[in-house]
Amino acid sequence: MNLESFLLMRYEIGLLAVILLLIVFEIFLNKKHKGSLIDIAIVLFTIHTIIGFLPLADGSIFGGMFKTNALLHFFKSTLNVGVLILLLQSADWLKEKVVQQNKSTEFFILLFSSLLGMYYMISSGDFLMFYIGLELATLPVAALVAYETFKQDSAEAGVKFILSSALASGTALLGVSFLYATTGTIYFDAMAEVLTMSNLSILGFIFFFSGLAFKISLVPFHFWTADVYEGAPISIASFLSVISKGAAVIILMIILFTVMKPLMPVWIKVIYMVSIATMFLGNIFALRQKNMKRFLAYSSIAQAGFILLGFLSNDQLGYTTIIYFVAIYIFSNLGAFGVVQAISLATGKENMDDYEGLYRTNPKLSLVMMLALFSLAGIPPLAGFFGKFFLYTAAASQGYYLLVFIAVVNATISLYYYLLVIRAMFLRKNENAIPFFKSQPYMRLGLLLASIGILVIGMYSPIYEYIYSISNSFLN
Amino acid sequence: MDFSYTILIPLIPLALFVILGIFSKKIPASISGWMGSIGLGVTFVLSYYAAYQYYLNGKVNGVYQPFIYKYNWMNFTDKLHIDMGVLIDPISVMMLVVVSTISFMVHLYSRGYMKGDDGYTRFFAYLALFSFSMFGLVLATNLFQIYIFWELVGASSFLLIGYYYTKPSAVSAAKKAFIVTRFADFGFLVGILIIGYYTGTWDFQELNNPEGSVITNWASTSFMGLSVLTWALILIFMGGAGKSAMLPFHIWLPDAMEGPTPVSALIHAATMVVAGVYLVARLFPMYYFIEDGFALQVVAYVGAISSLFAAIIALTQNDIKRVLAFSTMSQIGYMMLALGVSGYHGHDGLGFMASMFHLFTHAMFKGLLFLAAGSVIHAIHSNYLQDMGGLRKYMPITHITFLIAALSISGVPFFAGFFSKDEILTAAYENNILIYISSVFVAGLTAFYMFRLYFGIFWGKDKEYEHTPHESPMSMTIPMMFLAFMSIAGGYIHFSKYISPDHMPFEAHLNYYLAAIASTVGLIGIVLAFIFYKKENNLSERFSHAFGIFYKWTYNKFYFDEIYLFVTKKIIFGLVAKPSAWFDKNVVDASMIGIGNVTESFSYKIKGMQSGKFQDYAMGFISGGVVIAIVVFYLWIN
Amino acid sequence: MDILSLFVIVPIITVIALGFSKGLKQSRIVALAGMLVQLGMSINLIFAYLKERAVNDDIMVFVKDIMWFEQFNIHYSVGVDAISVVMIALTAVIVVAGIFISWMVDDLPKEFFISLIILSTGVFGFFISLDLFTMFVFYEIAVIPMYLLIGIWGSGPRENSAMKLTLMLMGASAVLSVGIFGIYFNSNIGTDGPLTFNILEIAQVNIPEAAQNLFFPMVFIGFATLGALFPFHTWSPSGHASAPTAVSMLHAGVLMKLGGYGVFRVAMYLLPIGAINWSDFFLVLASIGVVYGALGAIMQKDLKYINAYASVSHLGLVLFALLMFNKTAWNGAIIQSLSHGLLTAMFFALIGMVYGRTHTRDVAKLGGIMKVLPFIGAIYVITGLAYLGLPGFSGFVAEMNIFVGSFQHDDTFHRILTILAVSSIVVTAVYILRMVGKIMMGPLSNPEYANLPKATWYEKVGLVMLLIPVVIIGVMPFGLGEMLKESIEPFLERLL
Amino acid sequence: MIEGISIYEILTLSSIVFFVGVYGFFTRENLITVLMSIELILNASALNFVIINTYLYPDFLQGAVFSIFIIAMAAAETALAIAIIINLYKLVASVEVKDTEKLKY
Amino acid sequence: METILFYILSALIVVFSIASVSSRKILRAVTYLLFVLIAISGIYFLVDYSFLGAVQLTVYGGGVIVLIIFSVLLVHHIELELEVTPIKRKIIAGLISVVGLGITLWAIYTFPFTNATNYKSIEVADIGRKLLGYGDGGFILPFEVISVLLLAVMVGAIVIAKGKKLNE
Repeated sequence: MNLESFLLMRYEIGLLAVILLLIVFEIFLNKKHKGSLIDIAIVLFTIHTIIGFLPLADGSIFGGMFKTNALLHFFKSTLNVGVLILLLQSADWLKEKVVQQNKSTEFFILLFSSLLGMYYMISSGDFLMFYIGLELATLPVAALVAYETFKQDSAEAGVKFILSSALASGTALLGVSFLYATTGTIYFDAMAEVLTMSNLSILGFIFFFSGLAFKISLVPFHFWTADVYEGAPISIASFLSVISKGAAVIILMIILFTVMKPLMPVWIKVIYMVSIATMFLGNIFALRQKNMKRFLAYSSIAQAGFILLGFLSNDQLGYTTIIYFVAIYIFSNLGAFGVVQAISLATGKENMDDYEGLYRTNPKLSLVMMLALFSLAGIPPLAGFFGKFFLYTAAASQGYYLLVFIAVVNATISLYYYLLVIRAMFLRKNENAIPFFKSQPYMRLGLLLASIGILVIGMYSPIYEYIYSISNSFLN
Repeated sequence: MDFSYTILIPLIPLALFVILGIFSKKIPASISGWMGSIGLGVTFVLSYYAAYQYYLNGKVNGVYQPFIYKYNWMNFTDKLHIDMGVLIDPISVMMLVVVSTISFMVHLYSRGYMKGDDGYTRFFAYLALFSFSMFGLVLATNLFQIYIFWELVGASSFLLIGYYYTKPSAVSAAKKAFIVTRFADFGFLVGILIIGYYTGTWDFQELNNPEGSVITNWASTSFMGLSVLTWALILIFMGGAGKSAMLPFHIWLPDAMEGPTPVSALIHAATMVVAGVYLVARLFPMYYFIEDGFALQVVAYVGAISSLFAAIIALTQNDIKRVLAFSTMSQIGYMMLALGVSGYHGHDGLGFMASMFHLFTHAMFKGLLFLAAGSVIHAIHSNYLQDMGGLRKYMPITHITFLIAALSISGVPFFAGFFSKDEILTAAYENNILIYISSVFVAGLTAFYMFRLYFGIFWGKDKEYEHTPHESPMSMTIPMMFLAFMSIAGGYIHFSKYISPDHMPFEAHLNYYLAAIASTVGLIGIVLAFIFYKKENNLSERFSHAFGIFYKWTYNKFYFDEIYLFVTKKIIFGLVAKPSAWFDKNVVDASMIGIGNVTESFSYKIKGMQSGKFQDYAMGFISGGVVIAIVVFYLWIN
Repeated sequence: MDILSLFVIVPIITVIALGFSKGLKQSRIVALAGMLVQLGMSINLIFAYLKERAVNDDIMVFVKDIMWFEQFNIHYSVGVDAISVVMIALTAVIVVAGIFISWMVDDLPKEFFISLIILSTGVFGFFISLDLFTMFVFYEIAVIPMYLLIGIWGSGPRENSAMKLTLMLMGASAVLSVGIFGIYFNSNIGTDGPLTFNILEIAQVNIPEAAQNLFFPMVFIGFATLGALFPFHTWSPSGHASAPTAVSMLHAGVLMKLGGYGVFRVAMYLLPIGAINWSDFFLVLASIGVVYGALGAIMQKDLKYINAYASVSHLGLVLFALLMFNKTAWNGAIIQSLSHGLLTAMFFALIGMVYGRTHTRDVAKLGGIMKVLPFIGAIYVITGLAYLGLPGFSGFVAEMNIFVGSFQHDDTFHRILTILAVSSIVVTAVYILRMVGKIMMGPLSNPEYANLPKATWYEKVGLVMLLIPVVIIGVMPFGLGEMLKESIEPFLERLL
Repeated sequence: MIEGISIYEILTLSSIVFFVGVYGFFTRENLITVLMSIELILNASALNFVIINTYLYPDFLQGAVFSIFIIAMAAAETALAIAIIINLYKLVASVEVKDTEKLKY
Repeated sequence: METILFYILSALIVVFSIASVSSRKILRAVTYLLFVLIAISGIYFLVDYSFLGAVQLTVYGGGVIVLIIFSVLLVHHIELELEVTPIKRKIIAGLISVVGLGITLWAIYTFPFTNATNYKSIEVADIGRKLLGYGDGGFILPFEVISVLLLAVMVGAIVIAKGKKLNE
């Protein structure tokens, strides 16, 4: 083991360095200047993000516990960009609410350790690392969900989240133990070789899958989602729905297509069922939501159901499309949450009704929201359309036309509720509309980045091609 | 011989229409009237010149040759296409003369009649459009061209009837005319389609060739016991019956009298309404040869019945224009029945010739009657017989011309109508005695109601008028006088020399025996009218009492309007359109909306799943896993 | 830049320019300028096409192909034949007319024109696409702005109508997308080539019959919903009724044409066996639509509803003709698309003008408008007459081609259906005359209407622009028919 | 390896503990007792790992090490959960489950 | 002997775990839980994994249970009785648990486990070597990462626990 191979963990080391530097700043910074910690954190994280784009070799260290490959690089960078946008969008919230309580460093520590957990989770080469990564990704977020300690909703959401996720991780652990029992190993590579179909391994898979499905909010493992999103600070809801879900999807993909490959006939069925249930239930619950956070929660559940379509195609097309869609989903959802965040900060309003007449007072915000929602709904020429279309293609390529049909019907239902928001913003006229306000530069930059992502990722095909070229690197 | 200049005959009115139509606001009334009149004057001259040239020189080996100038307008398939062009043959030339004469006269007349109307220019534009369409129809070289102009004629008729568009009755009359004829045209179009499909051509030359494949192969396909071509012809006749106001499509004609009187004269007396007759005459060889003239029989009976029916109704009407309208219908019935009883070769073609002859003379005297009626209406501003009386003193020219026309239509010897009607009766007598008897009866009725009008207007009681009526201006009386002249002189033309079904002239003579009977019946009618209406008396009322229910039925035109109203309002609207609109709203649309509503209410129904208790969520979580496991095991074990 | 892509690029540039413009005056000038360029290009395209056609025998000309998503073999691929060319010209005319008609849009003018032009971008793109994917993309781009256009600038129950319209159309496009996948994954049957979305390439293979039978109805319904196929037409009446004038024009005039065009280009061309197997079923639906739409129009009280149902009837005729698999009928279908597009646009424009002045569209409340507004009244009557198929106007040419063509079918059942369809001309006359007679003619229903403002210059320009092609097609149909037939042939050959 | 006891018995035991924990999680009305149920669940899993390791795959100590991490994780989780619960208690003066049902539907 | 011991421990575990999740007195429940944990550590000792047994006793018995008791004391009166769970809920919960248990046991019993022959006890030294090894089979990485996790959780717990109302 030498330094070079150690550098395969560049992302993790970089992020740890950021965390440590922040602690140092916290200690040495004058109390009056605590506000500038936010700027420092953003700058540091930006540097970290940029470094992330540097090329990196593939490899595996710690006896296969930590793996890295082009796909994971790409995805970690995507997560970085997502978190960066999220930070930009939450900067004002942090300044207004968190700094006052003198809790901003802790916020960054928790957020970044959660991100670190995700890095480890998706880079993991065995179930132990996976489990620890999962927990590291989850537990700090639980603290963040309850971060607004003065709000009952926040506390309630925190309780729900940590207890539910403990149950989920317990279940997943039981599943892993069964898998371990049938194969005698917790390493992915080794398990893939010896795993066979048996009742116990299937049961193990299902329990394990439910633990991960909890993170992705797949029906019927999704119930916590809406409540937690609603109670959590918007940044954290956004983080949960975007970053954490995205990372979970990737590791699910990696595990299913490598470790669980022998169980494929089984998990295809599971994915099929869960996908339908997720799309339908997510959509049907989203129909009648009035609170924007809750609304986006259900919408993100439904989106997760769409992502599962990609799993049905057991080839490079499927992998690429999953990653592609997750990237698009990250940007789209960040756009939507960003607008909700901006409005909530300026006015404290989070209900759909409050958005009535928004376009006439705040056209730019409304436009970003429209872009984001149309992208989520899959309207061309926005990125979401391409993502969804390719997901359908992936599913259809294996002959799952019925599922594709159900999916497109669901896409239509989802369009309905996205249009409800558009209706409130654009169609309605309201005397008491939210008055014009000017967002802070960070927020605007965050929204701008999200919008660019929404517009560009879809139409600019080299992105898809790049993902395609790296998409099966995780198989080796 | 070159008849290519005849193309100008429709084009001049078209040009007039375009100019007057587009610049209707810019062109002052004085100029537009003159423009129209001069334009039509030119066509008038051209038509007469064409007639002169054709009838004198158009024969080769004693047979009138058709002259065709056409170009391809639209291709449907390799075989089927629409040509636009002119077909010069005896009947089209004759029609040119009729149309241009009446149209020219009406243009002249309208300059006076319409004076001061704010839509003056528009009126002349419409007239020009109508003339264009009518010429196009007359000169058509194929069925589809005739259909095209047929529709245009209908549209211009719609515009002209609805000329006083602020008057609700005029508007509804225009609508009625258009829709009823449109319905008939539906038959016409289907007939055309059938002919196109089964024969592969619409060209008259091919269709009408007695030795051609169309006529010789008529029996090739049959449908419900009749040859498809017979069906086609019946359907085409349906179109003709619509335009010519034959039973049961006649209901629009009386209402159409809401239009300005010159329009009635032009369209609803002389030209458009005889289009149906012309159509049957156009396709006469087909009617005659296919299925041994079955379709022609239909024509004959429809004509005869319409003729009788209209004459009876005309007896009781009080609106003078309506009387004339029913009279027109009755006379067209005459023409139809004449066609229906006609043969093809030589003297057998008498009916055909008579029909055309009557068409010609009728155009003249009926046009005149309308113009004269217009003159009267112009003078006293009323259409109703009861508002009139004793006008002979105030309006001498009108009086005399009206009398001439009335005598002519009544079939009094030496007037034009006498000759043409006699030929018809002869033809009927030779072929179908039942129709003959009915026709003679109609002749008597015609004389009676015409003189009822005549006496009613010009004699009868002396009325006190608010404004003393006075004779119409020269612009109106000159055309009347010209037509009066034609109403007499027209009868002396030897039609049989020019017109026959097989284009070979033959010699037709007056049948003095039959002529005497008809004249006598006509005179009886006149005398009766004299007794009833010459002086004011209550004879007519007593008679109407005596006839009781029959009078009432007649007065109400046998309730045909009501039947139609019932059919359209109650059956089509009430039982078809309304239910389908209801169906659309409450079934089709509602089911689409219903899908949305069901989804949404489902959403509310199942909201309890998200109860807020995280232990419920955990139950969902575990039981979800368990259920998936059970399903998977179930699937996997099987 | 190739001649076709400009049709997408110019509107995009216009939209961007609109983004920077301020106020009504600037917006409308920018929008008008952009769309006039578009109109000029589309007229130029007709001539360029004729010139190119003389030397080029391919099905499509001006073909341009750029690889887009390599893994799916998705190309940005454009090309036109006569049918697309005339549809493009139609669109350009209607868009410009629409801009004239919306000259005075007061609420959010910039956004209005942007939405309108995005919609037209979708339509233009749809007509030039040769690739199913890009076609689908443009299709959806064309549908979505409708929601805003109806929702923001509409009237009446605009929100619900907009929602219904959008959802039904997007639902249809969802069904369509499944059909497209079905085609795509069968697109290399019998060849070793890659899967493809390219229409011309797919036409080279014979998709298995079972697949055709499965996917044809999906593609057909997907497109035909936009063409107001019974019973999927219900978005149309309420949508039209609520839409602002220019949008109704564009929608009925152009957007609904996408349906017939798609059926022709995709469903029938790529799935010919499916088309033949399903034709009877859909033919019955289309015939029902023709008569039913007309009957529905009779009972309506709102002018726009009348027109919307009339559109159902007239576009039903397009589908009807397409299902006859006959060159003449197809020719008629395309001319009918053009004709209906122009006429219905005129109707909606006129209704908009009347509504803008009287603030009612209730037939019962209107009357005698012609006296007050002679120009509008006259055009109204002309449009009405043209609409009911009077010779000399495009409607006649179209309908006769359809009827004659359909009647050439050898099967009695088809001919009987044709007669049924022909009967719609009577019903059409009834509702058109009822409408014209009631609102334009007769005595003035309301004394307040006596002083309605006369038609303005931009309204006149808009109407006349639309009327001219109607008359040209109606009077001189020969060139158009020949031009179209040549392009129809390769498509028909697939079916016979 | 316990003499006379096969792996089935022990796995049965751990499964029972697991599902008793699940039952407790479902039915307890107090957040802290719910937390205790979670301890049961995690313990069952840890037990599984140890047993499987010793009974089936004694060559490698993966299961044994895994169980250590599970215990550590359980402790961390509990600590954080209690912090959050205490915070809730500060806000609503209750740790009943029924007081965490505000966010719903 | 070991067999009997195991059955006794099993019986204790099952009984006390059930008692722990059904007792209405919270402190008793905690106590029962402690018994369960101790019994489980007994099993660890039985399989010669005394290190883990010790960890179990210290971390759980010494750490977690004390933490729970403290928190219980913080929020409850000692003798407070918990609310009764509705019987319907109990039945449903029981049903789900029993079905889940059934399917799990079915899966276990249908799997043909073959006991390893080279049984050996687990030495602390082995564990230590494993935990610090960075080659194949080494667990240094998770060991390091979990320290980050503990740090993060600590920070989180502190920051939540010290939270005060904004307005104060």
